[in-house]
Amino acid sequence: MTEIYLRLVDKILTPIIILIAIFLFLRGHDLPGGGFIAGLVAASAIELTILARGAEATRDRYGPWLIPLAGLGLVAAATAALLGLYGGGFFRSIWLEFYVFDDKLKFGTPQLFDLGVMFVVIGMALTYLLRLSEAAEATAVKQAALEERVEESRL
Amino acid sequence: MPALALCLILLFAAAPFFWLIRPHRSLVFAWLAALPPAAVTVWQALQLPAIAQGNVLVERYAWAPTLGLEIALRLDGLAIFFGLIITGIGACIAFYTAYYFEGDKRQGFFYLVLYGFMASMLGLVWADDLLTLFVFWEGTSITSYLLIAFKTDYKGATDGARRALIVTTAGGLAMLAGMVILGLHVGSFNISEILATPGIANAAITPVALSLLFLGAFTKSAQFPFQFWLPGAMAAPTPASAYLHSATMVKAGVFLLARLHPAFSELDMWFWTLFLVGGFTMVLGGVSSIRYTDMKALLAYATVAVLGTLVMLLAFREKYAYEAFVVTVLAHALYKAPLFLSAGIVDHAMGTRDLRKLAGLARVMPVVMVTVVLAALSMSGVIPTMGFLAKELMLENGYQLFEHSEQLVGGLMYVAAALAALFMVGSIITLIWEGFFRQQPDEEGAHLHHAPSFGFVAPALLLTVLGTIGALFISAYENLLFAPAIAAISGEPAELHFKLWHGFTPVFLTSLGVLAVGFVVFALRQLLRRGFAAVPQRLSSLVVYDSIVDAIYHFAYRLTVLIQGSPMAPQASVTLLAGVLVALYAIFLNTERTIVILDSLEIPGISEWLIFALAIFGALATVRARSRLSAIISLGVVGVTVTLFFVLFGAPDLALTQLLIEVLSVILLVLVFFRVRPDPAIELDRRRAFRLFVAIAMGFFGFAVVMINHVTQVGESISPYFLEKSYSLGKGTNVVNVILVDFRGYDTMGEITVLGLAALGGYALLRSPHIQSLRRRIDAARGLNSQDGAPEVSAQQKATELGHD
Amino acid sequence: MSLHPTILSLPVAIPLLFGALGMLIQSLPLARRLQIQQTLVGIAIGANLVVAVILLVSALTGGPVAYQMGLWVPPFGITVYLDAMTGIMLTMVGLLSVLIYPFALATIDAERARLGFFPMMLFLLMGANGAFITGDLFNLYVFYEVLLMASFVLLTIGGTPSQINGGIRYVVLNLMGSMMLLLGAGIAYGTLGTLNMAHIAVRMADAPYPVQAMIGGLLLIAFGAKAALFPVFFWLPSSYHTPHPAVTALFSGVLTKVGMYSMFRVFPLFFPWLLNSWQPLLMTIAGLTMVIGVLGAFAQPTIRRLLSFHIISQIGYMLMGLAVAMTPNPYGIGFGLALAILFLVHNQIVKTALLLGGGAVELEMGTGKLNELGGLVKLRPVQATIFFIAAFALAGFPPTSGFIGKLGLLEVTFSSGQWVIAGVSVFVSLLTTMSMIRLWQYIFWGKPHRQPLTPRRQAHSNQALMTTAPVVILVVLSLLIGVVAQPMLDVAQTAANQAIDRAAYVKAVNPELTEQDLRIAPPDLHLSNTPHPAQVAGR
Amino acid sequence: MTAFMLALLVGVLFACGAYLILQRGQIKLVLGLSLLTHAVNLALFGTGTLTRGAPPIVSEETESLGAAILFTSYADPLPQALILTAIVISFGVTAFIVALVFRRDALTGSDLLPGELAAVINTSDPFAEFSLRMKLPDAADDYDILQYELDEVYDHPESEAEVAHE
Repeated sequence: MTEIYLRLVDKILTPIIILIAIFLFLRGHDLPGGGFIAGLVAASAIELTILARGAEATRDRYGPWLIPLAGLGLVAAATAALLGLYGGGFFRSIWLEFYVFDDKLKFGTPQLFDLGVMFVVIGMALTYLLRLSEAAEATAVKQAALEERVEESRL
Repeated sequence: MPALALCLILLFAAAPFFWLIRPHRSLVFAWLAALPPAAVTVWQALQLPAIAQGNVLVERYAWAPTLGLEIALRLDGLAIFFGLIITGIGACIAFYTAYYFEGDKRQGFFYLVLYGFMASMLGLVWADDLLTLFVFWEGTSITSYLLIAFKTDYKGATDGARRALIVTTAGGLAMLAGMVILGLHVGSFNISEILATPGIANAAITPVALSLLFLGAFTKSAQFPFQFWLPGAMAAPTPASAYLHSATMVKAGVFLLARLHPAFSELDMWFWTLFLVGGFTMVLGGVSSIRYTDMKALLAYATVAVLGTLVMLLAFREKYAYEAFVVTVLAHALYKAPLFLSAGIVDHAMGTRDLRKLAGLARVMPVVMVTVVLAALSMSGVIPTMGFLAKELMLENGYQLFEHSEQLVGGLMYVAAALAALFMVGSIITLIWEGFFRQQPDEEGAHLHHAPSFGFVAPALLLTVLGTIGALFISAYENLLFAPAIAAISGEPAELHFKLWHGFTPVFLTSLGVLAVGFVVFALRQLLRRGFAAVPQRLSSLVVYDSIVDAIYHFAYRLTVLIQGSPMAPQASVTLLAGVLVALYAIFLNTERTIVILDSLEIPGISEWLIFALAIFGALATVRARSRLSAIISLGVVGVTVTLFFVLFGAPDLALTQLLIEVLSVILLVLVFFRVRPDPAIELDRRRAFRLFVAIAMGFFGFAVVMINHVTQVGESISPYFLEKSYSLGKGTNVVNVILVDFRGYDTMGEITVLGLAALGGYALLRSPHIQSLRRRIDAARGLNSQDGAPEVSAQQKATELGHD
Repeated sequence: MSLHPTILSLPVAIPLLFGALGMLIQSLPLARRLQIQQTLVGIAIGANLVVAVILLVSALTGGPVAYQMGLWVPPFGITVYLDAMTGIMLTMVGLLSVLIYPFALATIDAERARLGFFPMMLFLLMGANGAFITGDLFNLYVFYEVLLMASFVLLTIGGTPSQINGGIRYVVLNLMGSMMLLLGAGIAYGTLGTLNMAHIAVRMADAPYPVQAMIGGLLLIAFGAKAALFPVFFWLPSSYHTPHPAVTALFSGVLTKVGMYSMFRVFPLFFPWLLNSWQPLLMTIAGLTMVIGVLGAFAQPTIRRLLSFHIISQIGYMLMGLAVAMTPNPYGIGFGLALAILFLVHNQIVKTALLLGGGAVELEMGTGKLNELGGLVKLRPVQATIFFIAAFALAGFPPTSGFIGKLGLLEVTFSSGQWVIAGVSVFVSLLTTMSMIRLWQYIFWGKPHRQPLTPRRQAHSNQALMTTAPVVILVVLSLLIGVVAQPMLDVAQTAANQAIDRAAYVKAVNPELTEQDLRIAPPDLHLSNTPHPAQVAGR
Repeated sequence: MTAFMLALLVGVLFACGAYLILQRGQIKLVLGLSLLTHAVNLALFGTGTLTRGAPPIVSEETESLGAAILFTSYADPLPQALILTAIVISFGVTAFIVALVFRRDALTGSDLLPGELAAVINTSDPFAEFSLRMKLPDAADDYDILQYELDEVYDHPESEAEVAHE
């Protein structure tokens, strides 16, 4: 039964948390937040999925894409740094500013870089969470017996 | 014209040439092989008249001038004297080798190394620079190593090669240190300049430098107590033994001493060291030679005796000593090489060179017999050979000293020389009698494989004949060949008039007496051999050497077990304690011991007190935790309080990150901690006191690290710049984030690379195929698998194990 | 030669970009992925070498150059700094990676390749390059972590028990070292208020002795732990023999050398006077490192374990050179550092050659245990010849690079009056020879105990070429350095002169940082018996 | 005063971390490393000026105030950035160590650290105690899977004989 509740929670909460992550990411340059925090929050959201649906199902969904995601993050970061060459130097930030309905919007290479940070953090954290949860699931039954045996042998 | 360099290059280039053409046995090839050294010999011979008039050829080639390293060559009387022996005998050996190795596939390799050696040896005696000399010296060591171990799968050969190399390298390195000390003192490594430096003999560094140089010379020339490597080196193929270990390489040490003689021979240290070491070696080698039944071992000890003689002669600054030295060098080269070569022929023909198995060789190989007998005459000093002249001169030196001033030294030398000589006479007679003339061997005899061809014997015969009749015509070339060499050794011009026949002087009578007693020694040989066999082995320097090496190995082994065989905890504590030491040093040893708290003295509020207390409680609880769950919880408490701390001190980004990471860490720890099996042995808690000590020290370290920031501040922080420019230049108001992605984005790039790598690493570690099956193996080993009703391996699991993506 | 300073970002950018691309395609089908990854790595290490050579030439001819990441004004942004010493290290590491790459291609197993071995090589390169070129103390820490993380993964990739065993020790002990580095950087910020190395150099003279000692000591521990100095070398012999031979070779050429390079960089720049006042300490460490390393090598039963201990022993020589770098001697201030650099280069070449050669033997025979090997000189004459030369180059026989290094260090230590350490180094040289002979005789002489795993026919294939050719090139290089010694010495001397020229460093980074004349000694009582830094600047 | 207390706290964390690391077993190692990480981060935090309450989030107008004034009213941002970097890096390293521990457990079924079993068996080990060695026969049966670790032990009779033979 708990699993059903968990799935329900997962269905609702995961998208919300991911939205929060995006929100934290976007405001990061001006207020607390940013790529690291957003990435960690997003990873927690998917951890919820792992808890609800089991590691195997989650792995089938996300598993193969985690290392490429981390790679993509690194590529994005490197690209942001290289784009700076257009502005005169490696890692030089370039900003585009324009106004939509009096609101100043700005996009810059630091944000692309921050996005890369977020991807890498997600990829890394999830790689560990998935792999370890999976292994935990696979031998759950044996584990109980094992603990018991160990307890015995201690005495 | 760079003639000297060209000669060396010719020989060096010949090495790969003869290796590549993969020679086979033919008379043509033998001549071809002898050609390069013969050419160099002829060239040197042509230079003799000019050298005799006092000219020298000097060539210098820069190598690394900053280090004073250059190839400086100088052809003077001493150099050409040794050079002629090297290339002359080298030509004979090269000729002989073609016969010795007939049909052997590795003949080419032998020639490669042989020529390499020849060139190095020639460079050594031509060197006019200590470092040049060292370079060629090491060249002879390596080539000799390869030659001794020519039979690479024969343990005796490889062991002998290793000992020879280690002993000579040890000496060589000591010599290098001596050279550097000497060269730095003089300001140049050039030998001529060093010898010409006034007062060099009395410089403060000279005793040290000279001792180190002596070590080099004595090891290379097999002086006591380093003589043991030379008999071991007899595992080399005979051409190599004949060439390296009797005629040339072992004389390198003697040559070095002769080179240094002009500058340092006035020192008492020089005299006594050389006199005692050389004299003792002479007697030891001579007496030992009777003991051996292996022809090459017997000859090797006789060689040791001659080397000792040469070193002893260099102790003196007397006319007769110089004359004896040069004549002995030549005579020895001319009789010992043929003896070795003959031993090689016998070995080749009979399959053994053990005297106990040999007899009556005179019938099957008469030419060899003639060669050996002639060489033996020279070795025993029978008139009119060159050996006779050498021995006469040496005894004359002792006699003159005894007559005039130094009775003790002269007498000692006289007696020692006679003693060594009579034993050598005895052993060479033994060799000839047992090998060639008696009818029955002691043990089951060896049989003739095939009689040696004349070309095989010819080089030995040629050298012997030269050594025998050379003395008769000595007046023809004495001032051409010997006088310049003596001039180089003594530092003064020399004029020679050798005479073979002096009449019945005491010296001549002694010579006769030695011969006569030599026959007595021969007659008593079995008794002497038994006597030697009774001498305890542990006194021999070979055994001493081996036990030193063994001791080094055992010490190394124990030490390594001690430092590397331990668990990680002591090793980690070393790093930690090093940090503690730094803190101690910085804080207590070098300050006025005042602590100024720059921080304002405001009393922390209740929240700070709470946070600090909670954090300390959490940390202690983690240490004291009885179960893993409580440990994780306590650790979480520490993490959360750190987060609160960040909140309190204006670091919201940090606080958020710390909190999220804390959550993820706890999940990871839980996932792993409940999988890892506890260990029975882990309950045994050890070394509590040591751990407590390290812990308290580390506590002090942490305290010091933080406090030092508040004791001193040297410059303005760069931090305000970021606060100021964050918005205008970084387009963001969250300064921390702007620093992370812009001001110090390069750091962050490295940081996410670490994360990416961690991802790849975790991926590799946790998904490698066998992890599940290994787990099952362990469980099976512990009897946990079957009765627990563990589910059968599912297809899914199998796929995981096979590494399916 | 003048070049646009932006090129200074390439040694990090190239491996990062290509490595990231390699990770990006990790979900492609195996064969295709490997093909692309190998191509990417090949391009990247080739380009990296080209860039490194350009940088080296430019530094040698044009002097030091600094570049600001993001064009921020130093000391606020992160500086990267190039001088001849940096150029030498970049070139050497680039060269080694180019040579080790074909070896890895030929011998790496499918499992390791599948798990991302090739991109990881690039990240190792990136970490090393970043650590070489950085001019910021905290950034140095970050790149050390990149380097370490890449090495952690390379060490454990494949996951065999011995790898994991060695890996844990390696990770934990290195972590301790990193911690010290991080704390050192923290104290530098806390007391000096800056992280930029040029700026630290300027302010260090004003810092009280405790601060100097604390920063210096922590950095010594941190770099010593990376460089495997006594007594913090334990991680090296426990781990180097466990991974694939190509990885061991790469490690020996890169990891410990980064630690040593950092010492060469930081000590003459921050506190040259400490090299003199701490000389007894440094000499003791150097001597013990040499002796214990070489004695450790005696006790080892396998090829790579033995060679690992030799790495430690040789590090001692480099420290010895650094320790006399600021001592007045007839060759001039800084000559010790020049020789230490030369020795480092020699060691990279020869040690890599030996490890590749020994690794090839291990792979071919299926074991590295000395008493199970033997007689290879007949089976593999070419390999034997190369190994022989390399072994004697390590032992310092002429005319190899080892001889030049050994002789030079001997001269400079003797002429600096350090007779004890010079004597120790000669003795260790002898022990090295003994141990290399032992190795050589066990592997190549004696009777063969077993047959190679690969038949002779296959051994002559393309694979044999790819495993042997790099070793041949390395050995030829060692001989070349030995024979053409003077130009090499000149290059090393230039590098050392640039490295000890603190004023030039600060000027290259930002002339405005110079708050006082860098040649003035810090007014500190404890330094009274050290030579005047006017000599130290030595021009 | 706060700095003093922070220093004390860092000291306690260092001490606890070191104590844990020096104990047996991988679990305690991981715990100890986590504590050390906290200690180092706090020590880094102590290198800046400790200002209570004002996060370094500036507004668009503050620039005109000048750096000196800003520095007194906001928390020091640079150490925060450094610590953030350090935290994330140590998270990566810790995760990797956790994976290593996991894999080692899978391979050996033991919580013992490398060399510790060897230490039990290796009689010349300075850290092994007599009582532990006595337990060896029981323990050894359980550890046949750890044979490879015995290969790591230097003190083999064979290998010593081999060395002596040399």
